[in-house]
Amino acid sequence: MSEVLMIDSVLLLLVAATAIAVVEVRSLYAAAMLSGIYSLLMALVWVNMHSMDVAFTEAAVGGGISTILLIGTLVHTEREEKKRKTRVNWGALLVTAMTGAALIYGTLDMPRFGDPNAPIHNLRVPEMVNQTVGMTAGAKGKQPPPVGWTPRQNLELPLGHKQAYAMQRAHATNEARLKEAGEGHGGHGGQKADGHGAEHEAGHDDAHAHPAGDFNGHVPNTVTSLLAAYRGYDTMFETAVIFTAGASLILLLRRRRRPGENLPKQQSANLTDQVILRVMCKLFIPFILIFGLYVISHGEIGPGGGFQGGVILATAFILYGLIFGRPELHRVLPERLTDILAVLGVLLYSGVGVFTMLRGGKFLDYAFLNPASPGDGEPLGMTLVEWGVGITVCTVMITIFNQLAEEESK
Amino acid sequence: MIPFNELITDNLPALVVVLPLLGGLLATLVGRFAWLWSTIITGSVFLLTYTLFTAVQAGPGMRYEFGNWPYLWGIEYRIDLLNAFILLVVSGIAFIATIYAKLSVEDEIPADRHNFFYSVWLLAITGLLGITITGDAFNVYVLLEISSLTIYALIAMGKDRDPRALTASLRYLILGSVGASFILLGIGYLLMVTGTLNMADMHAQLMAMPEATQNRTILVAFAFLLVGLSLKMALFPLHTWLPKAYTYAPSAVTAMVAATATKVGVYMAFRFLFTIFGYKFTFVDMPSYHILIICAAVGIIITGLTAIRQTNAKKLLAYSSVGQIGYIVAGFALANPQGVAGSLVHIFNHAAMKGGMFMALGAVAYRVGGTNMKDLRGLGKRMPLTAGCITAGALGLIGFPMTAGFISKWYLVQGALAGGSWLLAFTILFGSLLAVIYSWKMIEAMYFREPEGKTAEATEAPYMLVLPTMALIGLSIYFGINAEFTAGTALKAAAALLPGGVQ
Amino acid sequence: MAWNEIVCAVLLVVGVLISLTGSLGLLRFPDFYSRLHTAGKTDSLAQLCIFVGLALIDQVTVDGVAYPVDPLIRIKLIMVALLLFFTAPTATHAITKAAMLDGVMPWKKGEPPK
Amino acid sequence: MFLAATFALLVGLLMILVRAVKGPTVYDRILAVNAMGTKTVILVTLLGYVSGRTEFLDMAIVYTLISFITTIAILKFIQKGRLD
Amino acid sequence: MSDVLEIYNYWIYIVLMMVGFYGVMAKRNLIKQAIALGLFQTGIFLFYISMAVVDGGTAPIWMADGATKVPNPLAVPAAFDNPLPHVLMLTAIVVGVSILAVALAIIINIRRAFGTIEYDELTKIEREMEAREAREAAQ
Repeated sequence: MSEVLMIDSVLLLLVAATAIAVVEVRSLYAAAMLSGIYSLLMALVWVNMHSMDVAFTEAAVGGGISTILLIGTLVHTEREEKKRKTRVNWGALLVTAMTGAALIYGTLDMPRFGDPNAPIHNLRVPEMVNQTVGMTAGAKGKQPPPVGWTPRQNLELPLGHKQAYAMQRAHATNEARLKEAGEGHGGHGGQKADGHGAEHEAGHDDAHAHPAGDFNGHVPNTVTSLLAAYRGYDTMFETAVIFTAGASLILLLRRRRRPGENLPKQQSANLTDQVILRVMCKLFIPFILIFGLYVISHGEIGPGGGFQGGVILATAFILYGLIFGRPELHRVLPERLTDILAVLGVLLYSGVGVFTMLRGGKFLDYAFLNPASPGDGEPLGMTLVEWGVGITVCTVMITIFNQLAEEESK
Repeated sequence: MIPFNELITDNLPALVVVLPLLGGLLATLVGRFAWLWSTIITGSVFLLTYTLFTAVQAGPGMRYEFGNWPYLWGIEYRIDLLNAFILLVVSGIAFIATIYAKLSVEDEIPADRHNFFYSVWLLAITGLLGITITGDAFNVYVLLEISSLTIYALIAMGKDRDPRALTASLRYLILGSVGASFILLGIGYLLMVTGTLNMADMHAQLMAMPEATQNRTILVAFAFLLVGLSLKMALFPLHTWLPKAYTYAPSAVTAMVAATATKVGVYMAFRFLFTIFGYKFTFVDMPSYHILIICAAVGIIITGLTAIRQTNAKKLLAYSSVGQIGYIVAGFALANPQGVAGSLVHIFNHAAMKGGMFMALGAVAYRVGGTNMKDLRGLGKRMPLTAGCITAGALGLIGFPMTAGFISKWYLVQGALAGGSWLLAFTILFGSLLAVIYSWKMIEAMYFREPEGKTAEATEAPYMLVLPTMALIGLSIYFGINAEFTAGTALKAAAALLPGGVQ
Repeated sequence: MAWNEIVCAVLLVVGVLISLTGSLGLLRFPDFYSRLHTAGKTDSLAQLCIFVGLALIDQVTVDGVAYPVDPLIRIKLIMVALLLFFTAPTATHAITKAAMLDGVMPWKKGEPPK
Repeated sequence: MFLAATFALLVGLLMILVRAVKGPTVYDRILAVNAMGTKTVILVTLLGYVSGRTEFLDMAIVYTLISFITTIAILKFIQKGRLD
Repeated sequence: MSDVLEIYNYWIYIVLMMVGFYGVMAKRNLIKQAIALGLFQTGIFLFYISMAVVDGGTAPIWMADGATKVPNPLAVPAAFDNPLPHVLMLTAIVVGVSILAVALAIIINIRRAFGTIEYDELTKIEREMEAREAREAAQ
């Protein structure tokens, strides 16, 4: 029995107990705080299962933002649930039990926990982890990154960039695409994608030939390379979801503004009378900001990235708003600015895609960012994209805090 | 830089989704011109989807791989006739609804947030188009959440007119999120057993598995996807979020959402049931036929009966929408060419008819202030064009010859008979009878009652409201008379989905 | 075992024991202020012991493979310890103040525990 | 060694959890959340040592900051009844 | 023992999901429902992340320094945990917090409009409104 499993079994019991407590406790305060604890425990579970980026996000989102959101809601609503005679809703319990039973039935044929032979570990993912997807067969790019590998090695270009460009354009035409349509890659079920299989798949599909010097999503943190390169398109919409949340909150909660008025005059509360708190926060906020920037820019190398870093940056501003009051926060970071920055972040992300399209590549094909050396495009693109995510997330989180804290319009 | 036309032809599938996304983002920055901007964007998106549709009609289909990553590893868009058709419907209706939105939004939404309203509006369209075009299972989930989140917010914007919009929106939010979570769970189960997220690849992996129908994980994945999708498309027992959400949303939102959101839900069901699981798994090995047909048939009858009792015209139409979803689901559950074609045709026809009717009711609300039966009284004299649109739409719901509704009912009944299901054919006809009753309630109020209250002073709605309404209703009549385009496309798309067709 | 590993082990044991004491006190003590007292004080010392202990060792052995610990990590460990040293007491102080202002009364001997 | 320490801390976690559920005053719960935050920081670090990947310490810093800010937010709400 | 533990994770995730699901359906307080919805979603996250674990695997981050054992997935396919579910769940967590934010915004608006966030009371108020409308329509 591995350590992972041992720690896992204890942690998950704690998690389950907390979950039940969250649902059953009557005070909404307590529920909000317990859900914060729940997130912390959950983050421990993720760390234990080596899912560092998820743990990072869960800590920042679940432990921080969600709790602040809940508290911000309690400001405007009640603090206790109404008392009821019947505590147990038998109908709901029955439906729940049936759904649970169905799910348990479904687990019976699953690959066991940690089975290295499960299809998900063998079919498509190995190449993504190796970051050899679509590389020309036989090229030296096929080798895994060397020991002691750092992001900017191996960037010399075997093909002249014009050739590479012409090659990509030739294959990107619709004719090639139409011929391809209808082809399916079947018959690999259960088969281990060893080196040969991978070579075959990568080799036969010339349309995707990434030049051998191409970076091919190579960053030490494979989670980031999947997030920002292979599945970069999903991540763009993830950012759009965040933006949507911000826009929705503005729609639903922002006080009416008369034209030209930036922020209605309002009362506010601050904690500046607490000297220790005030001094400590003044000390901390620069540190948090630097740390947030570090996390955004560090995402390709270690755990972290735009989302996590953005949340950390936002918490610095939220802390400032908590201590010094929201008018002060607005002085530092006007509402208009956060609104615009939230848009600009997503625009930066999608702008990278549009730019590559204008250069003649596919949407978000980072190799076209810098045709002179396609290999450089990958790290550049990923960095830009992460910053886009970071800006949007940071400003939207601040907007959400602002809107939740704002008093009702009279 | 590459020439403009090459940019368009090479990246057509991507642009269909990226353009409204960019438009939605920039809409917050254009200030007072948000409506104009949105109209331009949705108009260009419509042109793009039309180009896409003609390209797909001519050839076998189109694919687009994002970031030039091979589709097995990256995310791809895969367009065949089915989703090109739905894309055309969604973008067309979104365009018309955006034109319509101008006055109704000015009427119902505070002026200081119009730009955010249109931003969210365009993002909702982005989500709906994105679901329809994508070939990646997880991408479906992400875009589903974009479209849902935006639609929750848009519905809640009806709060200034009637606070019940808020409770309706929250109820939709909770049920919708549960549904989306079920879909996410189903995708997870499938990912676990197939190891891939690409829909076509998933299908290939499932086919390669000799004992797929015995694998309990796949069975549960199927069940949860079915439940989640039913929630999203408001199939009968899981439709409870729909009536109130449609009733209390702002008029423009109701028109757009009613015409597109559930339709895209149905499209997702098509994709998951036919493309991922395949005809054989879904309809031969699983009892989906019986489950879906029973839900649909019971839904048609019960919602028809409920609609008759409504006193609010918007709510009446909302219940009728649930019944119409029943027709659509019954059609594809038959899994024969006529049935599936009827289902597809009805997606378009119902979108046009219902969208038009909700727009007409929005015009009524604009002039009269409400959509109760009482407000409709005597409308035939005061607002003849609007009343005419409602009547024409109602005839379509009934399935009157020379309307689009007739065409789809015709195919559906044919499909039911071909499938040997007399009872279903009877139910479809009985549903029409119920539609006659509830439509008559409206028609009677409009033409055979004297106007009273505010209706008495009402005049015809402004052309910015009436013209889009007439456009949609006109479409539904045109395609009732000349169904070559819709029915032809639907038959071709249906043939491709069913066994023997090109996958 | 090298000297640093032994010291680390000792510090870990001490730290964990202190931490456990604190948790036990948080659970068992009769009123808010006494619970605050145990939790606030022990946490700082326990985390200091543990982080300093961890900062001492320069490699970790897992399944017979020795992973070196980056010097940067060891510096960061000290940083985390310092950070906690500032934040934890500040938070405790703020909680106490809030409770005092709110009128939570300390427990006196003989009263039933709250 | 690290594993044993982890388990011991998990026991501590359980005790704190009981206090968080029991209350009785809201301050007890805040205290529990705060203590939980500190314990989590230590546990994250220890888990890194258990798996041999010590470079995940950044997360510990995040936890420190986040639990601090959460505490402040809750306190402000209790004291002032508002967040802005 | 290890037989149980092999699917233990999957069962706990079901427990979490069902606790959340029960909360969504049975709880009558809207904030409680929103929190429970969050729990429900976390259950699914747990399922995905559990799916990613590989025996003896380590975090899917290449070691940038000259560590003695650099995991090489080509040689040993299972040296890394699977990053794909991690990526998917990052997106899902973000979606989850967005949904929570919108839900809470709607709840605040509900409280402002109706003065309550209890489901029962809301239904009662809505029923009364509907009854009033029906009466007016009958005139």
